Amino acid sequence: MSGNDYHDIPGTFVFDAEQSRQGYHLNMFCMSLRQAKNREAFLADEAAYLDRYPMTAEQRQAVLSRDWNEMLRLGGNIYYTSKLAATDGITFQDLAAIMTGMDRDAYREMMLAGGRPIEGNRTKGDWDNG
Amino acid sequence: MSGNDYHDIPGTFVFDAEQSRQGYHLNMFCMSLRQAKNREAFLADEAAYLDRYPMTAEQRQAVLSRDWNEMLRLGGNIYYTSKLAATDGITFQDLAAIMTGMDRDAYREMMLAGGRPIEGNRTKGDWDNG
Amino acid sequence: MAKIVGGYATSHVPAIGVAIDQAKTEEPYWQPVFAGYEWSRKWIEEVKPDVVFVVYNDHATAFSLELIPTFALGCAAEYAPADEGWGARPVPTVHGHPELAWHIAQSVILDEFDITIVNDMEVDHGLTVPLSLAFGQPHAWPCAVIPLAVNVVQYPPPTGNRCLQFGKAIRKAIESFPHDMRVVVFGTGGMSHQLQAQRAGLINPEFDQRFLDLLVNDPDAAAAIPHVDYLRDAGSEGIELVMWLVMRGALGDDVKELHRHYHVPASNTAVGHLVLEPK
Amino acid sequence: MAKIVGGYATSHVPAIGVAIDQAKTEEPYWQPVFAGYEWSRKWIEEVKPDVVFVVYNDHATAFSLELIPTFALGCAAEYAPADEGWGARPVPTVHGHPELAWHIAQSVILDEFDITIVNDMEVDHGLTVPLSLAFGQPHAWPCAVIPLAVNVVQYPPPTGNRCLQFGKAIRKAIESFPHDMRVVVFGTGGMSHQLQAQRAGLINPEFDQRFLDLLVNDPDAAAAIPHVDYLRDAGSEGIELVMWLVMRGALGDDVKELHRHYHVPASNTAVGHLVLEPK
Ligand SMILES: [Fe+3]
Ligand SMILES: [Fe+3]
Repeated sequence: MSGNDYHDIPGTFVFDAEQSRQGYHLNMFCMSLRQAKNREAFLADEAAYLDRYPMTAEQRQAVLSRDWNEMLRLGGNIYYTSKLAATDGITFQDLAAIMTGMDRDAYREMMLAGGRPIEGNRTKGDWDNG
Repeated sequence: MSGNDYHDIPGTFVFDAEQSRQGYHLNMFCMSLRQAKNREAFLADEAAYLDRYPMTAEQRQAVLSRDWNEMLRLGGNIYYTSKLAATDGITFQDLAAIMTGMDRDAYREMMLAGGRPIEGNRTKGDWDNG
Repeated sequence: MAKIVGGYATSHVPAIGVAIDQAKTEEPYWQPVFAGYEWSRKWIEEVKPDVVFVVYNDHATAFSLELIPTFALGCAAEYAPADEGWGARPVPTVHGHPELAWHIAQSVILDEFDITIVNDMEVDHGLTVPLSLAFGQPHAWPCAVIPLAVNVVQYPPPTGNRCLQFGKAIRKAIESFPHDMRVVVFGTGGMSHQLQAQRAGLINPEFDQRFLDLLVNDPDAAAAIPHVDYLRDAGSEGIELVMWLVMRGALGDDVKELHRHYHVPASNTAVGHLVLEPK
Repeated sequence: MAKIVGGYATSHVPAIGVAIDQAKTEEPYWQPVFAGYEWSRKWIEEVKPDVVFVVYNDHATAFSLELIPTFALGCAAEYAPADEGWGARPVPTVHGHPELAWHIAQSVILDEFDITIVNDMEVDHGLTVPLSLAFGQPHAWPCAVIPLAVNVVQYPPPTGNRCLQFGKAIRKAIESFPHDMRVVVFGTGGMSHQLQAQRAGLINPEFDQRFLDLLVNDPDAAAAIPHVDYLRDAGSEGIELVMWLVMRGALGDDVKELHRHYHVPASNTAVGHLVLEPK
């Protein structure tokens, strides 16, 4: 383990103050999808629906293209973005698979075999060397 | 001073858990009067407006008859009931006067003269003996 | 007087709720998950709590970025199961215990815990999945429920130590309630899992088993685990485990471990489950 | 680094706001109230804070019985003045300082204060009346404002000691913010007053002056005053004074009293005002 800096964890966005401030409107858009009528309105006209939320052009594009990791990078939080996934009919497990770049069955197999091990996945250095 | 029991303070309702639970709907009715459109709707038909809030018959009657101390006894809190007073155009000072049973000018004079003294107003015993 | 008669820790994976709601519990994938809860189903049926005090977290359901309470204590008469985006779970309305909940609220605030009192709140899988695991699929939940929602979504959650100390204050509050009542305290969430980004799927059984051991036998050591260790070693969502420390604090200094279950995976998550009894 | 350059305590009586908004400050009733703020108007103009951190309470405005945070820290970019039933005050929108506020939030949570983070909130007279007293009637407030709303409406408020300790944690947080910045901390509410029921109009100058003395010179003694003493001796709404202890804690161990003002009455209330400087 290398010190106490969570920025050194690979493949992970810690939802801290900086991420939260940046992602506020993106996440509040996702939050609105808790309501069935909003899910319908969004699916009927995504661009018009997104106009209600003053997110950045980058965030908006990440939503429209369902670039899940990019949404997280831009301040999205998984419990919010998962509401967009739910709107698309994507489960938590399939969403996780997409974000790792694995196909759905391979991810499921990995989980059945015990999941992604901690060895080799602790620090960014592990990934750079791996 | 007699111990640490706030129930011994005369002429005072401490807004504790018991009062808060009892007064929930009464206070939430008052809270709704923060919005101008609700103040208008209430004044236009008080009985119909009160039907929206499942308060007790006693609480409802206290509201309709503007029995301010009774509202407090039944779980109202002054920061909530003052919104009903505002709806009636009554200021905080005049509301206080009404609750003490003094007329408006006498109360104002008392305040100008330094307010109600603490001596003789500390305990219920003070009032019983006074 | 009210009495804490047991502690019940469990993961609260949403897919477990789906498996129960869709009658998949006997499928090969799910059977080993649920097998570990059979013992505790019987246990809680015998213990017959009047109230369960459930420490859980809201997952951007009742609370959003508009308002993020570190500790939100439910004092309401009832709580509706929420639609989290997939429709509401078909489970009974949760009935609260306002009298005990308010008693706890007053006690812990005077003990210098800065809680938020909540009287209007929907509850998500974080609370309802543990109820389903403990009580199955009744028409009505067999006891009252006091929800305590802990922020673990917005960094930073409360420290492990703060959670443990809060549990102790909750114990003091419950044990000073002047009515006979049996209370079981639930700690939920975890164990190791990461739901997000390129490292999703992380599972760390060594961390989890060590956490279980420390939680039972050396809670101060468990409480000293810094946030970064959870995030790194148990996955970004593994930090939910701090909530188990609230439960542990409520059980008193020494406990007896009555039951342990550990299984990988349920969806993206390592499932852990403990039943404890105060000594 | 950010630095706390002063402490400013004041009552926040709504009628003071009305007097300012309706240009009555020179009337005989109001003149002696406002005379005591002339010195501090100049002081704060010279001190030129970049940020004022305002400890106040919400009076059933942004929060209701649905949700009662003990400590709610505003991390938003702006806050609209609220309609409390008489229409909104004609004062400028309050601009926040999200970066510093979030920094404080993270710091105090890790220091084991269980705050609620708020990003969407209207502010009532509890916050805007002190701003008017300090800054008059500008077209825009001259600095950023970080609101800290403390529950003093629902019993029990946080203890005096908790407020003092919280102030110390806020000091540590502000002083660890890595940008040069001058901060004045406001404590608001009080002094003795009772707005409700048959005892309304209670005023206790001896209690108030003793509180001012202790606050300046022996904050631990001020922090030890139990709730019942405030309720009984300073009136049921006099318990707002616990908020002054948060300000006092933020100023450090020793302070210099630069200014004191005390006047009875403003409407139902004893008006108190202090300006402090860290030593
Ligand atoms: Fe969870
Ligand atoms: Fe006030």
